Amino acid sequence: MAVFEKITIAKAINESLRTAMEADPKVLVMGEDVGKLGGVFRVTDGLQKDFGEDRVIDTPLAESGIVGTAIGMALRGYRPVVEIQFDGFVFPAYDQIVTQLAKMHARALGKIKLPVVIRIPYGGAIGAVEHHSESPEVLFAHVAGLKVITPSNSSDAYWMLQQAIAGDDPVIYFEPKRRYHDKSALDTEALPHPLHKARVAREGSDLTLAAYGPMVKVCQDVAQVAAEEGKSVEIVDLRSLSPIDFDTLQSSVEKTRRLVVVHEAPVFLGSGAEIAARITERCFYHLEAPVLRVGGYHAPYPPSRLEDEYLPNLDRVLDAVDRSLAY
Amino acid sequence: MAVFEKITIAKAINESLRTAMEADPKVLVMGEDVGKLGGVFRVTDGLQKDFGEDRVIDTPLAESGIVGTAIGMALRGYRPVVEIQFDGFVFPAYDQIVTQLAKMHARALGKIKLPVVIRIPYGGAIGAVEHHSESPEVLFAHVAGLKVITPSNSSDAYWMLQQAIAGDDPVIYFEPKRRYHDKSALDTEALPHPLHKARVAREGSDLTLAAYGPMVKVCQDVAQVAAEEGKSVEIVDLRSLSPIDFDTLQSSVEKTRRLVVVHEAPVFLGSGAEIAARITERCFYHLEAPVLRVGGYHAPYPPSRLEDEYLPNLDRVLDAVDRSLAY
Amino acid sequence: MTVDSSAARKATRGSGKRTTAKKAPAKPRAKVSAEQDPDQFVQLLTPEGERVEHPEYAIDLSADELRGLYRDMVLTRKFDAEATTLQRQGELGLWPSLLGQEAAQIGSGRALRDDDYVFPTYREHGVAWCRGVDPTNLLGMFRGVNHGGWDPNSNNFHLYTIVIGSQTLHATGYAMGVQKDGADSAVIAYFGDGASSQGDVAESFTFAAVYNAPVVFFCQNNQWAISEPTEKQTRVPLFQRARGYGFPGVRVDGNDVLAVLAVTKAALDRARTGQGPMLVEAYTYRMGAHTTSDDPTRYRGNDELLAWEAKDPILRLRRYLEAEGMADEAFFASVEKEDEALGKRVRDAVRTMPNPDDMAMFEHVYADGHALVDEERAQFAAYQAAFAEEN
Amino acid sequence: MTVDSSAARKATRGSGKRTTAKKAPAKPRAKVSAEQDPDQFVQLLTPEGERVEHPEYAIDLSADELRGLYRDMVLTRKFDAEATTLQRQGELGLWPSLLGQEAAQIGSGRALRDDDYVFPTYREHGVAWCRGVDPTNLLGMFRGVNHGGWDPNSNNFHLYTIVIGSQTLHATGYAMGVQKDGADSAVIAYFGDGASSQGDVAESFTFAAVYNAPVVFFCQNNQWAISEPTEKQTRVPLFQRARGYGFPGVRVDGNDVLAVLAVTKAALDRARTGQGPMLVEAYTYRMGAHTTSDDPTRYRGNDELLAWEAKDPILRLRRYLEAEGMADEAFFASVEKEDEALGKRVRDAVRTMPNPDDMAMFEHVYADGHALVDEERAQFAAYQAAFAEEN
Ligand SMILES: Cc1ncc(C[n+]2csc(CCOP(=O)(O)OP(=O)(O)O)c2C)c(N)n1
Ligand SMILES: Cc1ncc(C[n+]2csc(CCOP(=O)(O)OP(=O)(O)O)c2C)c(N)n1
Ligand SMILES: [Mg+2]
Ligand SMILES: [Mg+2]
Repeated sequence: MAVFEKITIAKAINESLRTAMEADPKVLVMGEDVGKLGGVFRVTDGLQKDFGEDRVIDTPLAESGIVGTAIGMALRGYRPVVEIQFDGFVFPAYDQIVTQLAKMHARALGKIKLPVVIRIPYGGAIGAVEHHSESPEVLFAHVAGLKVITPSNSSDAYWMLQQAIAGDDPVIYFEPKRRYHDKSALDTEALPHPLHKARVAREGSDLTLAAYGPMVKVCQDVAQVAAEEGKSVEIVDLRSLSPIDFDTLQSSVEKTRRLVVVHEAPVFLGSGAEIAARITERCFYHLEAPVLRVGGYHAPYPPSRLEDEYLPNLDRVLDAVDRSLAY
Repeated sequence: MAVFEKITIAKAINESLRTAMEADPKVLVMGEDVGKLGGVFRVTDGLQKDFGEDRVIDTPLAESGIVGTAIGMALRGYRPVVEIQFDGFVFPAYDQIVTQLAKMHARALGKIKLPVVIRIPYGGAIGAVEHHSESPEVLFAHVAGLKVITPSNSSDAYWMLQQAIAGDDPVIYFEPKRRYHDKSALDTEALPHPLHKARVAREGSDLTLAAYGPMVKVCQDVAQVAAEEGKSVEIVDLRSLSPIDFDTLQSSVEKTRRLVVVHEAPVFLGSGAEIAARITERCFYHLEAPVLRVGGYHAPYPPSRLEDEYLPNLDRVLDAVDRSLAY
Repeated sequence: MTVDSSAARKATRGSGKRTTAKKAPAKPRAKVSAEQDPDQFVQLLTPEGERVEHPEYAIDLSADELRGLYRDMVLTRKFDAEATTLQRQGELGLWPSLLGQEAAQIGSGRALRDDDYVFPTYREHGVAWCRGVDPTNLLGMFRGVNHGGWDPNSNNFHLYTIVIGSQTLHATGYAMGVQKDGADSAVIAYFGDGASSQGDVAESFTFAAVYNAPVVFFCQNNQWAISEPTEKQTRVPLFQRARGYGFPGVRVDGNDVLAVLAVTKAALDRARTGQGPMLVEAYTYRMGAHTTSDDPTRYRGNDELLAWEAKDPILRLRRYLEAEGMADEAFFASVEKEDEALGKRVRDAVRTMPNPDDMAMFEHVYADGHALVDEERAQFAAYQAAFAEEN
Repeated sequence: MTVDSSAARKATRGSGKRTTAKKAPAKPRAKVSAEQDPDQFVQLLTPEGERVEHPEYAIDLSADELRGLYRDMVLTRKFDAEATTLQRQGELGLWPSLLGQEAAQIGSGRALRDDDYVFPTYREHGVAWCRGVDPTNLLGMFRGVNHGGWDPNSNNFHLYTIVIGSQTLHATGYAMGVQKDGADSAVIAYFGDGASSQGDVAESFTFAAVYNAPVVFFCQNNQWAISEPTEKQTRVPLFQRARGYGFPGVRVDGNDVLAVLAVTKAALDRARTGQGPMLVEAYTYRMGAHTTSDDPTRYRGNDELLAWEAKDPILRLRRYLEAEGMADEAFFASVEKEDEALGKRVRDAVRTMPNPDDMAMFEHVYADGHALVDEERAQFAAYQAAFAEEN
């Protein structure tokens, strides 16, 4: 237990894994290169040294195998925390995740539980080659039986992982890899925010920006600039993408009457679509403008020299804010 | 070339495959049990007998292998039409579809083409066991590089498959399996409707119902009942889910001012979400009511004795129509 | 030999509770079926019901145990036939028959200890029987009232898995857990000849080998994957697949309950004594359609069927029991009576099986709840209520 | 022997265009490296540069051809080193070095005919060189200006594939197409020791075997998959994997360009003469980091590196050329000069490589167009225009 004034997200996740492993011998970490190397992002750094090869497992290079065996271990009473090396490499495991992990609890009429957490570093802006910068979150959020969460800061990174590991449901935990080295505060003794509740990250009155993971920071910058221009922007950090906390969003929009949703994932069928649909239904008579969305394009994630254009950034979000306010 | 007054959707697809194979020796059919058996739904019936084992290929039981080798054959100049036996069994191939098939044309800056069609019987209401009744269309529509289409009648079944095979892009062709034996007209000499254009299946003035595949028939029944109650319902058969023809939808909604989207897939992050978001943006000042959605629930597709409750049916859609009209 | 021979010898005397070795059967003969390379096809009982010896795999069962195996196979077949009939009558939506595979399933099922864990496909009705799963429990998913629903931990028998091959990874992971626990239980993963092509099965071989997990891969090669013959999956015998992953594979006469029992026990004991995974290929035949939805006349002839009928697993054990005087008319009559009783019990159970409540589709989606499910459940309830009022 | 011997003998005299057999090299010796079971490790040139004979695989190259192989390896290494440097200088985002694997790549690359087709991973810079792909073309994706972008059909060299194992299925499908065309070309699929665990690779073995497709699976076992040693992927030598799928596998000294050439040629000729797939495991070593992002000191010691340095693929060929008097100072000097020129050309090419146009991200998403892409492209253009105006 400790209070960190500044800790990176990567280190907060490491701390969270360590805490969970200390607390419960059934918690395992598994994935490619998670052992000696400590993962390609060093998120599992030192864990194998301290907990041994039996609990921090370097696996064969086979994602379906990793998730499939994690399911088996969960059936035996373990609580595996699986690392997928990069967003673009989760797809070989997709069948196990969708047809087995997500559905097995229901298939068994609740008689077995699948406490498996799948950690996936996701998102772009790290100058990487193909498959290393994607945001596939809706491909999991659409699937019943999975919970999908993503932190935007170190405290959430720590706590949401604690909660995910402690829970009895399969959780896809998306880590905003471009923010791994961003530092913020963490109090490991504080009372955590409920796992699936959104958080108003900044209060405002003219417009709501909804974002999650790596885009929360962008929205904070937007709000700052907008404030300088005299526009009061509220930010809702969604934190959970399945379920989405529509109540918090609704309260915010009932106040601001305008909503812009921001994510790196392609706009088409992105989380913003669901939010727009549902908030429009819930706030039909409150909205002064249609819910606008800023996100990736309907194109493969581009070569890194183009990613600044592909990703929502300060200007593009500000543009959407202006368009919304223009209604 | 022929005019069929009544032909089942299954037979229309069979005719379409046959026509394509006759016209182009590069067209291949491959999948599990597509040969002697003619597929579990008999859609490929007789093709192996007439075109040989070299062109109608019974594959090993491995969906990733089927799609992966189809990609290789496409690279060699073939035009494979792949059959996935049931919706729930496409996931082992998901990695090949998402990371390879969808992206390879862009990866090569257009220098190679991937004319692969993947046929997937989808949807419920056939009283089947698990994995045989799902509607995973948005998991493909969200992915850039794929086109996603689905016919609702025999003419579309024939023509859309012709167009998909003739095109140079990967196409996911969802077949409404519960309608396989429904009969309607087919003129194989007519000029086909453009592949990605929606079709106004019924004109109306009070409300638009947007649907596709198996739900078009349900909407037709709804419109019938509504008409008896004095409500004029327009039906837009979307036909294409990537891209979606928003222009046709917009025109319809500008006229009717109300929209209800119906699909079997879960509502949460379903196609209806994107349609609601985009039509609300396009028709913000026209809509008298929020876009409503009727679809599956956020739960695994239930055991068949519950599927009537899970699936949108006449009553549930009528209920949504009434709710929309009540605004 | 296809399997490490000292290990196999050591392992022959397993500790399976139900079929503990007792005394040698009479007149073992050295004759082996000519169909297969004898080194690659373990057989202890010929189709004619003659006991033969195998250099690596021995078995030693009492008359009581042999009668028990006979009874298991007969009742399993009965249950299966009853289910097929119930499907015809519209009481079930589908039924995948195990007809012809009774020896493969009873032999392997009876090799298990209670603490072992089974990961079946959708056809392991005979194994379920051995585990003590009430056969009527298997029918729910085929009637459409649930997707499985028995408690896997009650009998260490996992739910049926329909997505081909997936369960082999679950079995391997479970075995890794057993290993971590320091337990000496073993795990068995069932799969078919068709499944052998799935990447998941290959990955399970890799994981099992690398971690030396106590798992037995039990492949029922019933010659067909729906309409596709085994040649569409492999061009060499499937048991050979294992060697390339670094563990032994063996082919056993899958219609010989004694051989299957002996080989499976050896494999399980190998696993539980830290010697790692093993692949058992039970060479058998799917006598019926793939499922009640299938029409095998479209893709296979009758000759094949007739040839395999001559190798019937039940018939050969009966011949042996009779020849050895280990079972009399009274015994066969008592099994027949049980048979009828089972049939009736199954029929009654199915016909009185309650439909699930509409709201059940919202249950168990999550263990810890989910706001969207709650919202949709409430909406559905309100809709149902309003609808009920209206009508 | 690990490979059908008559087939191998027949196949030894391949028809690769660049390295047609001519005359026997001097002083073949029977000595074989002690490190491996000689039957399982084909070697024709020892680390000390001595020619040895192998009972199944012979090779017969002219001095000119041998010098050619030397030059190929040196220039490939140079290109690779240059790219590593460019990455350090920030000109590339990432570089996966092939250092140490030059013989595996040049040997196999030079075994190919022009009409053969290659499916590489992301590390096959030496094979690309053999195919005549301009090395600077390989840099675009690592600079972030494209995801590949060369025309695969210009040199029958497919794009680099990053998702581990996927390309083995593409290769198999392509080979099935070659077979349908009645062509006698062969296809080669490169993959790593880590990749051997992926289900896709197993499925490609199954498809290739069942259809007898003309594809050679070329596994560069460089001992590591990022930080994981090969033991995390398999507990037996990888070449043995093939047998269980019904085709031969052979392990070759991957640091011996002659042995790799001989074995790959045999495998390719097997494929093109209708004898089906074969697995070649080139036993080699990744001398550098996994990529420039990796820090191998975290997971492996220096001893290993030193041991492998002694087996350097270039050094041993140089020793042989020198000992046999097949190359003189002038030759080595000329290669060095070419080396420098290549280095400069690569540096210049990278530094002048234009950034893609912003709009490029909307290009080639579809071959036949897509309304949504059109709409987003137009919106983006309008936004850019407005933004430009504003600023
Ligand atoms: C991933 C997947 N693909 C396809 C199917 C459809 N399917 C059900 S059973 C079957 C054949 C299985 O053959 P095999 O493994 O030999 O087992 P058997 O049915 O003979 O017992 C197929 C293709 C499926 N259930 N799962
Ligand atoms: C499906 C997938 N999972 C993970 C990765 C990340 N990754 C890139 S290279 C690599 C190791 C590959 O090892 P190996 O196959 O031996 O090839 P090598 O890099 O040694 O040439 C990994 C895990 C990937 N690219 N694709
Ligand atoms: Mg079978
Ligand atoms: Mg490697």
